[in-house]
Amino acid sequence: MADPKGAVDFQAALLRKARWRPLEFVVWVAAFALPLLMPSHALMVNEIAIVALFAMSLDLILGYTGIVSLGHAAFFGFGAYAAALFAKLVMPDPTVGLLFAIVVSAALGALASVTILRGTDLTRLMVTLGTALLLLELANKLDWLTGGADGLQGVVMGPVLGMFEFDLFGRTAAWYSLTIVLVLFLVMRRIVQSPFGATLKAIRDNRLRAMAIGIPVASRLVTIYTIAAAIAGAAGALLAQTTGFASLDVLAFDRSADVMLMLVIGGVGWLYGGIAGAIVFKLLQDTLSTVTPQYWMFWIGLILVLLVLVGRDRLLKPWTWFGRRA
Amino acid sequence: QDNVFKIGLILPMTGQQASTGRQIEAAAKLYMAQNGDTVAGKKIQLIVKDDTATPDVTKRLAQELIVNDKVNVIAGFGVTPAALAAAPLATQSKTPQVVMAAATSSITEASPYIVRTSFTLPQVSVAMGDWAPKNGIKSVVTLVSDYGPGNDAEKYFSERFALNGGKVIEKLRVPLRNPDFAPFLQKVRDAKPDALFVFVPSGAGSAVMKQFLERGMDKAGIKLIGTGDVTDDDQLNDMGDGALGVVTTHHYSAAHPSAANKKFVEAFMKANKGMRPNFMAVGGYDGMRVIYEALKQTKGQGGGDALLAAMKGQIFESPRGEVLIDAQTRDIVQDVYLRKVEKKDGQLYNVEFDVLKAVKDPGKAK
Amino acid sequence: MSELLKVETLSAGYGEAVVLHDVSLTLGVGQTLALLGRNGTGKTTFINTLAGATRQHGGRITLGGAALDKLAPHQRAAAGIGWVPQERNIFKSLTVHENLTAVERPGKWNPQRVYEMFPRLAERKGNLGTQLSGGEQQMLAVGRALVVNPKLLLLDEPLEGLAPIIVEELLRAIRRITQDEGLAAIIVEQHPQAILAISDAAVVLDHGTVVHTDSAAALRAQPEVLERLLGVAR
Amino acid sequence: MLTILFDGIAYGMLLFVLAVGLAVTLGLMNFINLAHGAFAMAGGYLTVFAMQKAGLPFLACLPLAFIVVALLGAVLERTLYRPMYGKPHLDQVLFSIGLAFMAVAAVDYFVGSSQQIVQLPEWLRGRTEIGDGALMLGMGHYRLFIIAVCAVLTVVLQLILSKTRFGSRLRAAVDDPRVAAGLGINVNVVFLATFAVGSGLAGLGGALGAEILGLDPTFPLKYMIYFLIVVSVGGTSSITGPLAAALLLGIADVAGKYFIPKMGAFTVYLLMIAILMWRPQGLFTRKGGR
Amino acid sequence: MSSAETVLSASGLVMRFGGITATNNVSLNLKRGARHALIGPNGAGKTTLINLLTGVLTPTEGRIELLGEDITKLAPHKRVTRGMVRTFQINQLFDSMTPLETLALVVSRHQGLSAQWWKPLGSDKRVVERAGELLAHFRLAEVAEQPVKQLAYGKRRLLEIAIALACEPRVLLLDEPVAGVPAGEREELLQTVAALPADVSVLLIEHDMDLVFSFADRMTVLVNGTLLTEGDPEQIANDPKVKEVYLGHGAAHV
Ligand SMILES: Nc1ncnc2c1ncn2[C@@H]1O[C@H](COP(=O)(O)OP(=O)(O)OP(=O)(O)O)[C@@H](O)[C@H]1O
Ligand SMILES: Nc1ncnc2c1ncn2[C@@H]1O[C@H](COP(=O)(O)OP(=O)(O)OP(=O)(O)O)[C@@H](O)[C@H]1O
Ligand SMILES: [Mg+2]
Ligand SMILES: [Mg+2]
Repeated sequence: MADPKGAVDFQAALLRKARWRPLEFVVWVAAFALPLLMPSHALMVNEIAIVALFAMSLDLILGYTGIVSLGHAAFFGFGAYAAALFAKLVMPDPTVGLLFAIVVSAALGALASVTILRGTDLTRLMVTLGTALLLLELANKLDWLTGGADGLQGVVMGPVLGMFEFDLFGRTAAWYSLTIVLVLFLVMRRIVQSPFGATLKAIRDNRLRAMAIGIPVASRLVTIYTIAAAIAGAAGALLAQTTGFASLDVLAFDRSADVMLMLVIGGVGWLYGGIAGAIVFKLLQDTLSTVTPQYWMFWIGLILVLLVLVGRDRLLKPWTWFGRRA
Repeated sequence: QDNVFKIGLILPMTGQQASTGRQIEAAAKLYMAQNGDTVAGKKIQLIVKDDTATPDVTKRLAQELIVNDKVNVIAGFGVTPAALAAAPLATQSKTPQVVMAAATSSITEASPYIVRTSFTLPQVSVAMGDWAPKNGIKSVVTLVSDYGPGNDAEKYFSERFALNGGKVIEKLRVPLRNPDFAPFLQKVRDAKPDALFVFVPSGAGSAVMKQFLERGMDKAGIKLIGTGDVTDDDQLNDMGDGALGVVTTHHYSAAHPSAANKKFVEAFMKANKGMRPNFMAVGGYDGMRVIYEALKQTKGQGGGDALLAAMKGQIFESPRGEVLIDAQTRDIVQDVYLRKVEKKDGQLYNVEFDVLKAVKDPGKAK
Repeated sequence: MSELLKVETLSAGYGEAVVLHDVSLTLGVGQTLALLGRNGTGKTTFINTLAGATRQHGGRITLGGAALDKLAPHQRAAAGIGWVPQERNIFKSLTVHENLTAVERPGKWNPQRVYEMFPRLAERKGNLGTQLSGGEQQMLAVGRALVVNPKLLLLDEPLEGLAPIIVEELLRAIRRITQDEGLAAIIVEQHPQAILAISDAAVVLDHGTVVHTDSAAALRAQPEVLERLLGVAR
Repeated sequence: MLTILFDGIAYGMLLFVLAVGLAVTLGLMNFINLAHGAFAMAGGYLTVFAMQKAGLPFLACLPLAFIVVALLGAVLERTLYRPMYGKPHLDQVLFSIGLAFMAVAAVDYFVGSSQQIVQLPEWLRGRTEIGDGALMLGMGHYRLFIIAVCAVLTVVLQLILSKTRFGSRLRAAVDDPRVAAGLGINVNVVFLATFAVGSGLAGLGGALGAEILGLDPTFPLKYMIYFLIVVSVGGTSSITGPLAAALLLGIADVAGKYFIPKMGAFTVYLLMIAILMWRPQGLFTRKGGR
Repeated sequence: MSSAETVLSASGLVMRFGGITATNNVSLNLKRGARHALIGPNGAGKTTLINLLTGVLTPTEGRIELLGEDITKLAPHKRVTRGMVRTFQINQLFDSMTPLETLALVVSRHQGLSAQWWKPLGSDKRVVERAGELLAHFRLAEVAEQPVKQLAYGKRRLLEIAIALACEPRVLLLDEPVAGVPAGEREELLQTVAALPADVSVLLIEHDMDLVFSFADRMTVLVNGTLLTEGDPEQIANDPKVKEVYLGHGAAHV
């Protein structure tokens, strides 16, 4: 490349990543078509959409900002309880409930963000985990409000926008969740491609240098942690609204661990990684637990091990399987 | 297709509650093996699903079973939240829901389509609250796991015990995942009650028992009493001789002296490499029976409502003794036994020495 | 003067990329070789290949008559290679003292002698590797290679970031060590004049091959050759 | 009073033996091995079977658990773990949790999901009581035994790490394996030995702990959090750190549950978060470490 | 030059690490437009001083003023927004980004756009133009779209400096900027720095005396954490104390 590049080329190069690819349209159209094409799997579509959103919210902090968390379920669960309680005690409209859940989860996220500002990966892992476990204990103790270990029952959801009732087939649920997921996905996509998103990657790559070019590291961390919490809360709210209840395990450790597995399987630092991971993990779990209800864990474990041995970045790119090894 | 009758069995097959799922699945299969898989001209098909005791999974599985597999009955349900999660679906789709394990009193009120074949904690705790004061136990400390069933046990035992003139000195709740009971037991020891009343989920029973002995509490004159979960048949043999003499109340013991039970226990152990059936198994076994009988009565005709109607009011001889499905509450009415751990042929058993006849769930009384 | 190191038709590289082609050279006991060349011509690759840290594609290396190429890196250290990597690579969770004792082998050099040579390090004995200044890390890297008690010292840009006075001292020390204790050394440097002054022989690399071999004194006297080969006369 | 302190110490010591192997692999080798609990479980089951099936005495089972699990660890290290060292932490998490899942399901398949129970020999049962009133000290014999074993272990480990060069060679190998090898450290052997000892300690911990913590196939997942708490609070750079952390947590947990039973599990989590907020590197770090 | 105002002043700075006093009562004034060099033996505390000035470390004692305002307690990133920028002795780069992205980020940060989240990075024309200029200037244009971690050392070093200049500093602190850069390119690089606008003040740490003497119009010598002397290059080159502790007998030119 002998001739020097002009600003126009550079601008094109920078904007290239922000463009929509044809495949992306296909993915979303297919997602929305699924409940029609395969009505019997609408429930699965709903569940996958929800965990995909949850995984993407984790990606904002893990993949883009480099903050490990084993307690992301804290926000998922908080959103779920918030939405369920809102429907039960205030009003049954799902969209208002969703907004409410998002706001309170964001508030919790802002509060909890003080815990992740300092320390090593291990410290953050444990502090986030501890926060989630505390919340779990709290929900258990406040049984007059949350129903304790029996779960919060008697949540009746109104129709979406006053028009679409949640049906037994789960189609309304699937479309409702998919719509919310799409909207939030668009927001997240904007965020990670913006200058703001670039500062997050800078913090992930080299915190010292990020500070030395004038990025307010702490306030960026608080902001993104709050956003991630809000979106995790939205995912939790969707689960509570489409299933009509909330129980302690929305806050449980397993949920935090599962979402981390999904995200890592799908690939971090890539929003579609959360989606891909959610699809792969959920389908695997569902198929395996149907085939062998007692021992599916073994096969999931084996797949995880193989996945790492083969190289997880290659798993989702089959064309590299037979190429030469580095 | 029309000639198939499908039962969706949702159980925790992995995780903490796995043994519940294992026992129930084995019992259900045993019932089918003994009674054939064709009833009223219909072929019975059992679809087992693992919900890992996570209620939102339970709910999705139930919904898929109802909508996609078009099952006629959903059954199983290892823990209370799981049973409750599926309840609205049962109502909405008019599918009978047979609860074979979960034991919180309020479950049957969650849907008019729920029928229970296990037991309720109030049922068995109240029996202890009656027996203890009559047998020299005047003061008690309760120790329960901090979740629905534990709270039920604590509440109903204490109330009845106090009503009968006993004194509950202290009520302790331990976290569900509790690795070490030492501090709680030390507290009990320092409180010096006549007895310690325990409810913990069956896996933790042996830990409580051992630490109870290790702390020398029996020598300090404190008796151990509780619901039958503590001396679960599944575990009892491994607990060692320290368990001898522990008195519990429960609705089923593998040592229940009846011909029906003998047959059940033998067949069960033969089919499962010597695994002893426990109260979970009998819940599953009777649950299958309730479904079979209902199908027979309706002659394979009619939908969920007909089946449900046929389930209500069933009276039959279960391995645990005579039972009735109360037509009003759809909950089980059964005998509750007082048992003491004894050694028979080198094995430990809960040997029944007294019985309260036809106990209704006291949770429904109010 | 007996022969210590013999490198024949060596080629090496990273993965598929071959960086060094056909490099041959020899070095006698107690001799110092200056290895010169522009940026990215393969000097570090050569040093690392001798140390066993880079994959060798072909050729032969013998040290004191014994084949080196078949040995694992840790066995090469035992066979007499002492390595100062270009990026210093101080063990960051070890103290200065532990950095030395962790790799120490019996011989004339021990931590005490290193401290005598670099008093600065003695003062920082208990500090962690990462708490040292840039120059202190450089001193430690040299000391760490010495306590391995090698026959051949590989120094990859050892003067980078050192104060002029320390540079002088270190150069003198290297000269002394090689001459008095019969240690051989290969030194890679950006400043040819300084290093040629204390070397016996010089080799210039370009694009992974040897383009010039000469005695150090001769090369030093020909600034125009240096200018042509390296783009600098200094 | 004193009894509570005693129980807390015993519980803490037990946590320490279980977690110390993880402290070594995580802290010294910088490898996240979430399958650590599976090694402990292996030690536990080994003991149960050796006692039940082979009739070995309990005391003989402890060294056996250590040795067999250490060998198992060594074999796994050579075959599966070694390629993982250089990989990112996320890969290590995925890989080791996968192994833990497999272990859980495999034990479930071969042994069944019920609780296994260790029958202690007579001399380890019962307890001794000294004094009375508020100062009464009741010591369960088994807990006393645990404290003794752990104390010996701690001293031995500490001696190995401080009096030999092994500790610093290991850390050097972790910091920069390429340069460490180039300077004469046999990185493979150092890692192999460390991993085997770490696994062996887990096996021993499992054998000792089965009595108190219970033993079923979910063991590796159930206690993983506790191990991680000990290691993170203790800091990852020494043996004494995790020991102090384990003791602190053990005593706090037991005392918390005794005096304020209503707080239940809150005590430990709150304590952990408070400590980590105050000292993000854990209680004990290498002097001056950044 | 002597009448120019002081833009950065440190007075009585002390920094202790446990028992080690790395900076001992150091005072330093940097004038507007100065080309000031900071030299001293290894471990003298030069890097530590820069860390104190930029806020990476908080001084045990002492006071720092930037453009007349006390910044002793100011957060590091805020010092950057006020115009004080540094480079690092060891490269500190964003490894997963490309040089283009890196510079675009730094420039948009400088233009106050870094909190913008609704437009993609690079949608602003001014940002792209400035980034392009910097890339061309530092001969990074050919590698502009390769990930930083794949670049050769020399290019990485150039990027390190380019980042600092992209912040358009009023006070620039350079910690051994040419370390690892081939001899031939060193002068060129420093010329870029010397060619900065006349009102930008530069503080340079460097052990290559040829460069230092050709660059600096004023020099400060640190030894063992204390200030040994300060003066113009000629004074320093002929100062016997400086020769003894730092320059050695090869005099000013190695
Ligand atoms: N890890 C690596 N992977 C691939 N290529 C590499 C790697 N390290 C170096 N190279 C390439 O090998 C060539 C030789 O590099 P080497 O580091 O040996 O040069 P050098 O002469 O030591 O340069 P310098 O003076 O900058 O230290 C360069 O072109 C470089 O890009
Ligand atoms: N975090 C720390 N803990 C303890 N001592 C430290 C720490 N950081 C630096 N030091 C010590 O402070 C002194 C000054 O270090 P500094 O890095 O400022 O030196 P320098 O002048 O930049 O040297 P060089 O020219 O070698 O880079 C050194 O002796 C170093 O060991
Ligand atoms: Mg090099
Ligand atoms: Mg420095």
